[in-house]
Amino acid sequence: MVEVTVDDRSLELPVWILPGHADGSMTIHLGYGRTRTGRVGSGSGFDAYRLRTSRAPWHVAGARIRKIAKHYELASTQLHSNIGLAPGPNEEPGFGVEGVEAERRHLVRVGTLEHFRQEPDFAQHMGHTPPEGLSMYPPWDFPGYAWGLSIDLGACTGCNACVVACQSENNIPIVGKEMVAMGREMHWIRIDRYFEGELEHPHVHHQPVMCMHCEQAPCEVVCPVGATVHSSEGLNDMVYNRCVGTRYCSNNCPYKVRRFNFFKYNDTETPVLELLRNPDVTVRTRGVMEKCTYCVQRINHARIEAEKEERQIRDGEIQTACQQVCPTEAIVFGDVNDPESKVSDAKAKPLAYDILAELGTRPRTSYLAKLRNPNSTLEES
Amino acid sequence: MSKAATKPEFALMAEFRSSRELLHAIEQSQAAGYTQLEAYTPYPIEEVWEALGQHKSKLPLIVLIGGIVGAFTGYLLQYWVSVINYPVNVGGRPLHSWVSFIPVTFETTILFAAGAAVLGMFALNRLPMPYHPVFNVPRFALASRDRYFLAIGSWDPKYDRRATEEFLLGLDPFEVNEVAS
Amino acid sequence: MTAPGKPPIVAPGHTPGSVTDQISSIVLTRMPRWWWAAFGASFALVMMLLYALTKLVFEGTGIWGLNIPVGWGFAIINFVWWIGIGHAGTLISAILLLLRQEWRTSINRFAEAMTLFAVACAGLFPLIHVGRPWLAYWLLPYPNTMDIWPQFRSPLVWDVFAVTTYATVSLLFWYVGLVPDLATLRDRARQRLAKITYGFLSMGWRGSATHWHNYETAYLLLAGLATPLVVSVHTVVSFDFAVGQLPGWHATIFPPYFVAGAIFAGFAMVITLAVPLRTLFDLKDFITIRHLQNMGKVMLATGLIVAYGYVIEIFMAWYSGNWFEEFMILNRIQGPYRMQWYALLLCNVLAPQLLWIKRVRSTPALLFVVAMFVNVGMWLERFVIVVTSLHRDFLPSSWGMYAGTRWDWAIFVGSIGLFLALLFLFIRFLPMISIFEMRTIVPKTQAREPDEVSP
Amino acid sequence: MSQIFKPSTNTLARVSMFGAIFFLAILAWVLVTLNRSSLATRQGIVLQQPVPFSHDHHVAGLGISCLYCHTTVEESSFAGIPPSATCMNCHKLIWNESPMLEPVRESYRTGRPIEWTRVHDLPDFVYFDHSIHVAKGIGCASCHGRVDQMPLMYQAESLQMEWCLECHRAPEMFIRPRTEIYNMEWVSTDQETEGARLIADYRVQSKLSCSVCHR
Amino acid sequence: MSEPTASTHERSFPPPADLDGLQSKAWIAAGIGIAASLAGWFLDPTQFYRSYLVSWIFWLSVAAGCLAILMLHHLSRGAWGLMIRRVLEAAARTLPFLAILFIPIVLGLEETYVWARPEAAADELIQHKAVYLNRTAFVFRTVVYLGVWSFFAYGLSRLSLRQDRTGDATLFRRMQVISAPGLGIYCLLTTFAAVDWLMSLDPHWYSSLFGVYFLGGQGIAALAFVILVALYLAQREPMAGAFNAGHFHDYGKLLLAFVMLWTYFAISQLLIIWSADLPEEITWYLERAHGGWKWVSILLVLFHFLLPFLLLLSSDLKRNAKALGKVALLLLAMRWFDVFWLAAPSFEHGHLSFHWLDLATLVGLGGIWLALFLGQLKTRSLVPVNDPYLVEALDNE
Repeated sequence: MVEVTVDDRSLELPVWILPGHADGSMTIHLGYGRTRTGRVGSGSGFDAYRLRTSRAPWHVAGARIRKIAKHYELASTQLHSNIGLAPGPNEEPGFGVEGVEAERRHLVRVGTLEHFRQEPDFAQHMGHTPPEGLSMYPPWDFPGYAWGLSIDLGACTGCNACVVACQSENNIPIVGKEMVAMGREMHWIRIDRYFEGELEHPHVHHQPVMCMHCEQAPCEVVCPVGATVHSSEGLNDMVYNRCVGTRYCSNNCPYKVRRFNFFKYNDTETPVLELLRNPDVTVRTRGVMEKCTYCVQRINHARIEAEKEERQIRDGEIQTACQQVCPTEAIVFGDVNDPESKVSDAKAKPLAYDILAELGTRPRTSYLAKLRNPNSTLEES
Repeated sequence: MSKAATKPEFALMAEFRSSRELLHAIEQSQAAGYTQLEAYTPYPIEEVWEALGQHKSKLPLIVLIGGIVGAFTGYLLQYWVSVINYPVNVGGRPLHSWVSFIPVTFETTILFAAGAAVLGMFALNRLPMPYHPVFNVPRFALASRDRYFLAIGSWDPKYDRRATEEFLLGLDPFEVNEVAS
Repeated sequence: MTAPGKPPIVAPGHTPGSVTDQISSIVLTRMPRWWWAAFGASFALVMMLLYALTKLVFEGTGIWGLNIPVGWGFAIINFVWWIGIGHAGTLISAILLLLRQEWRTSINRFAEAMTLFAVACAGLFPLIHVGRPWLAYWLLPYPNTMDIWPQFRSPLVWDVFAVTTYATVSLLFWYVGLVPDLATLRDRARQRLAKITYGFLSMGWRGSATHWHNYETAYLLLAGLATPLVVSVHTVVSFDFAVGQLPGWHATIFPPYFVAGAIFAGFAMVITLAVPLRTLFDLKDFITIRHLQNMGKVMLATGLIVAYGYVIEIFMAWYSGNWFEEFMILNRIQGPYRMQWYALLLCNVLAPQLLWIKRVRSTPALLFVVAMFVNVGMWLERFVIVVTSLHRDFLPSSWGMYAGTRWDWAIFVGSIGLFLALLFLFIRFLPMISIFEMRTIVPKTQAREPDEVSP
Repeated sequence: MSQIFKPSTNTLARVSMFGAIFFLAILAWVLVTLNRSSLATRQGIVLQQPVPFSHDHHVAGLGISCLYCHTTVEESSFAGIPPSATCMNCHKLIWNESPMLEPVRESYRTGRPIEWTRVHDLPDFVYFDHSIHVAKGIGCASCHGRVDQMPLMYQAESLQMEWCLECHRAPEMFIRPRTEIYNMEWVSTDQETEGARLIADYRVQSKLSCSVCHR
Repeated sequence: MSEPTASTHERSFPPPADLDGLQSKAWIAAGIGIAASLAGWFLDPTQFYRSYLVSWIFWLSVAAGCLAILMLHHLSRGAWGLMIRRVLEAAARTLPFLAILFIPIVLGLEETYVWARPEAAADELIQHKAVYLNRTAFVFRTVVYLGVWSFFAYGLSRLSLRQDRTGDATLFRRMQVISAPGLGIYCLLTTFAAVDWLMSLDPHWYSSLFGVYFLGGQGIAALAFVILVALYLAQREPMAGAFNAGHFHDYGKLLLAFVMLWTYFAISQLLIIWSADLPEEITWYLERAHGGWKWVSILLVLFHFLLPFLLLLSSDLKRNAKALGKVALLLLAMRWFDVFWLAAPSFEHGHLSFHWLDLATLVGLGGIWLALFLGQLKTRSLVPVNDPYLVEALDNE
């Protein structure tokens, strides 16, 4: 921990060093360290209001910083702060390899505009994509709707709105710091952050990852009770009430997007909390697996409405919660069987790629590679 | 163990000290025309049941049938469940995933066959039978230690209480006992 | 019969009568004082296990150290470890019977009992490791009002079939083997309750020629069925891992390599138990140095197959040219769990090489030490397979670390207590060496005729 | 050794073995039956209500349509329980002094809804939508039974998953013309051919995917 | 530690005279086969090299499998192996000659192995493996495999012969001591041999079970061959009186065990790859599951597993030497189909085709090999007369 002193005011704070943060500056978040906000809010974080004055509400100059002999535990869903970068020289062998590995596995694909002009489908050649239809199994038909989703990495700013939207739409429990520190966060959608380039001024890439709804889902095969199976529209259904909680599906999920209720996280006793929840989504109990459903409640609702009117669901009629809130419209959801749909359009772009396609899982969620158009003079300076 | 003398005895039983003596006694008894023989030994001796004319057990056939029934039960159960009753797309695998059905089929085959072996063995041996007249002979306890017994059933057409006892005594047994029924 | 230079499988001077009396007397007389102490200690561990299980059922799987990349931990490690240990019993009994290896006789009974108790311990873990144990019966195919069935493509369902079949067949095999001995105890027991109990359990066994004939056929057939069954059980356990896509789990070598590992671990456990028991119950006449030597050899052979598995795994990871596979091996060697991997190599590969030396194979204490190494090593092997593979898989953003909590340890140690407690009860109430089979081999191994027995 | 058991033990041993098998069979049968009995499903059990409302009297006797009270059944997933005001439309005028109806009047006065005891209660993880079923030609009576013959309401069917699947697997056996949805007495003369035709006409997609009901 | 009793010396087991005739026939077959193969080489060298590889691996499996069974026999000290030990030894001693017969494969390396071709340089994955898959290393390793196997074959043979002469009872212990590491080394080398000769035909594919699968097949090949030789010998003096139903029962049981083992490996590999459906692994199976290859796969299931398995369950059949011989013949034929099935789909990546060169090379190599084998068999007594277990072995029931 450090002690930050501004004039005669000082505050003890933990630090988290991020690549690319401007030299000689620090960012302190306001809004924490409150004492009377109830069960969740009280006593979490540090009260930075003590450092600011009405004269300079957003910037304070002349702060001094001193290391103090105290420790504070931070919990993060992404412990590997240096993804995309080589391990530091002082790191233990075997640690800090996440960065190298993430790069080698071509999870997030980035190119320059120039590169794109020369080779528009460069992203599709970065990893190893097996030929279409290569499988030991006869193909399954999805004659009606076939839901799919596309995420434009170029548009994503990593704002986390999708994470919050998903959380409130789908009754996802808030598990607290201890659980997050143990690696038990419950978010159905997470944002993987990658740094590229030098530690001093890296490029930052964000990649939202949720259930890929693989057509050949490795998770489904291993479930002994059939609690996760495919719907006729290609959704990877998760049936909470059938789940006995073997966690086998999560082990076998290459994207690690499944979340498990290790304890009874949802408070079902407090009556007022009932109003907090979305009535269209089951509140999960202890010992069951959960994950992104492509907001199946919205799909079902739209389908019922369309059926009553005896028409097809219109493109854009269904918006997933994450899509709905995305300020940059990076997320597009729709019927991939419909060649006119926006999502089909996105998936047909040369920038479209699947992550871990070499596993033959055939994900329904795909990405659009990020394009940068660097100004060479600025880059060099 | 003197039971009411009114009841006819079950058998006469001679006790021997070695398996060789027992085998010899079996041969002699058969030569003398006795057919209702049963031998008791402390451990399995192939020559003894061969001498008594038991060659092939029915058990292998029973086990084979058990195994076949098990295999069909296992496979058909899986087929019915996965293809007929509630066909679901599981990870893009075909409904009739015969490759995945091999392990369970194998296990049910073994389970049924082993069950058939054990139940068949008890049935063929007419067990359980906690009461049996031979236990009336106090020295029969040694049949589970180191003594060999030969019994001639009283329902043998050649059986005669006197003559048979004489005959058995002539085989140089350790002792001859009457088995009360 | 006896080849030159081999120690006998029964000490000289024994007759069918003497083996009958000596072995049955263990059951029919009072237990020594140490038995009570040992049973008491293991019973205390069982109580600890029950406490930990209660806590688990009331609070949830979260009391363990599991998290999202590492969804399986101690429970599955222990499951595989225990079921592996179980394998030696059936194998000693069944395969050695088929191969007509008579030295099996004095160790098969208690090895089979060990199998049953190990399977009981193993069976506990899949049941409790699920998030909602009270619904675990959904893995069984039974007609229900939901009209839903188990998903037969899942290795966990295969496991249910494999483990229940294994438990059932092992129990039947063990019981069938016991019937003539139960009759022996019925004939020797003095207390009325004991007589009735053993009489009831022996079903009226008389030892008639007809009985023996069907019995021998049944026993041989059971052995013939049990042998592929044993192989299939650990094969199915290996499928739990191998049918997935996870590097470190998905390897075609897993089935034979797991089976060999299971036999390896099982024989180590038999030695761990046999060495002290033969001293404590004065059974050196029946469990001779020859037995220990042979078990040492089996351990060496299976240990070499396990080592072969390691070598092929590493070679294929490189040869495949698949970076996920290569990284998995590199992570074992250099990653945060490398110490476990090195320890595993020490225990499973290096330590058993001592068994090439005859002195080691013939010295019970040394053999015991090697067996302990293997017990630990095989547990570590499962730890490496389960945890090291899971904690760093495809997406580096989801990597994590895993460590067992005290509840993980309490349940693991408690299961050892359960195993020992069952074993001590077995020793108390049932003959730990097959009496009738000893009667069978004594005339063959002894030059004397059984005639010389005094009445 | 001497004889431990009496000769009769042999019979006893065999009888007890077959007895055990018989016992297990009986046990299995009992469990299966109990699981489907009204003890588990509440099927056929008349529940106590704050006001002894008779569907028999209102539907069969007075000929009030289902829709008069359950107004949202065609638009919403819930059919809707009528507010006390609906009752008071008539009961302002008739039976307006009846002590039996005092809870209704009180509710109307205070605006506190009557706390009816729920008769058809699906588990919380099941999402059933009335509107789509009504729209695709499933009559009220198909699931709720002859409500017009129920003096007091009870659950006519088991509502177990296998019961739902019965129809979802073969909707042609249960579908009826849209005109007959609210007709309690409607019986088809030729369900199979008529059903198949209606399935095509109404573009019925009977979904068996899990997420249709569980989400 | 008893000296061999006089009774073992009473009988001697010289090889029957008509082995010579058989050997001549083998040479004739070899001549015809080789001549046809040479003609084929002129017409279609590529096909020749491919057919030759399959035939060579087939006959090598028999010889090397015999070495493995021999070591297994020494290791288990079982009486079962004594009656066939000389057959096993004679087959194992042909291994150096098989090394010479490997030369054509080296010459045609580019025709058979994709990685040996110049265009492999463009393939990233093959480049990754180039340290391992290159001409020099490949030949070097094959020399090592055959050299080490030959070393064990001749070492054990020599001790066995010395036992005949001196009757030294400690020799069997020495053979056992050699066989223990020998079998381990054998398994490890065979695994790599299987990777080199067969798996690398499709250099993109890999399976860590492959070596074990190949080992299982070798066991079947060797046992089937030994049963046929034993059947032949049992019809002639001096072995006519020595072999009895009990011996064949034992060989039948072993054969059954190996058939089950082979099936076990085959199913395990298929099930694991089928369930995971990883694109890089399934291509190998897809090639073998479509077109004509599908029928070869089914043929293997039916006649390499199902029929022999069911037949061998019967103990009556196993005790009947002639019936067992028929099953052995079937299995030996299926061994060729298995090797063919492992190798040939990787050559053409397409439809199934048999070529007359497959047969010609099989007969040519087979003739040579059989003649060499018979030549080796003739040189010694057909039974190790001074083995301490011989009495037990002779009256095995």
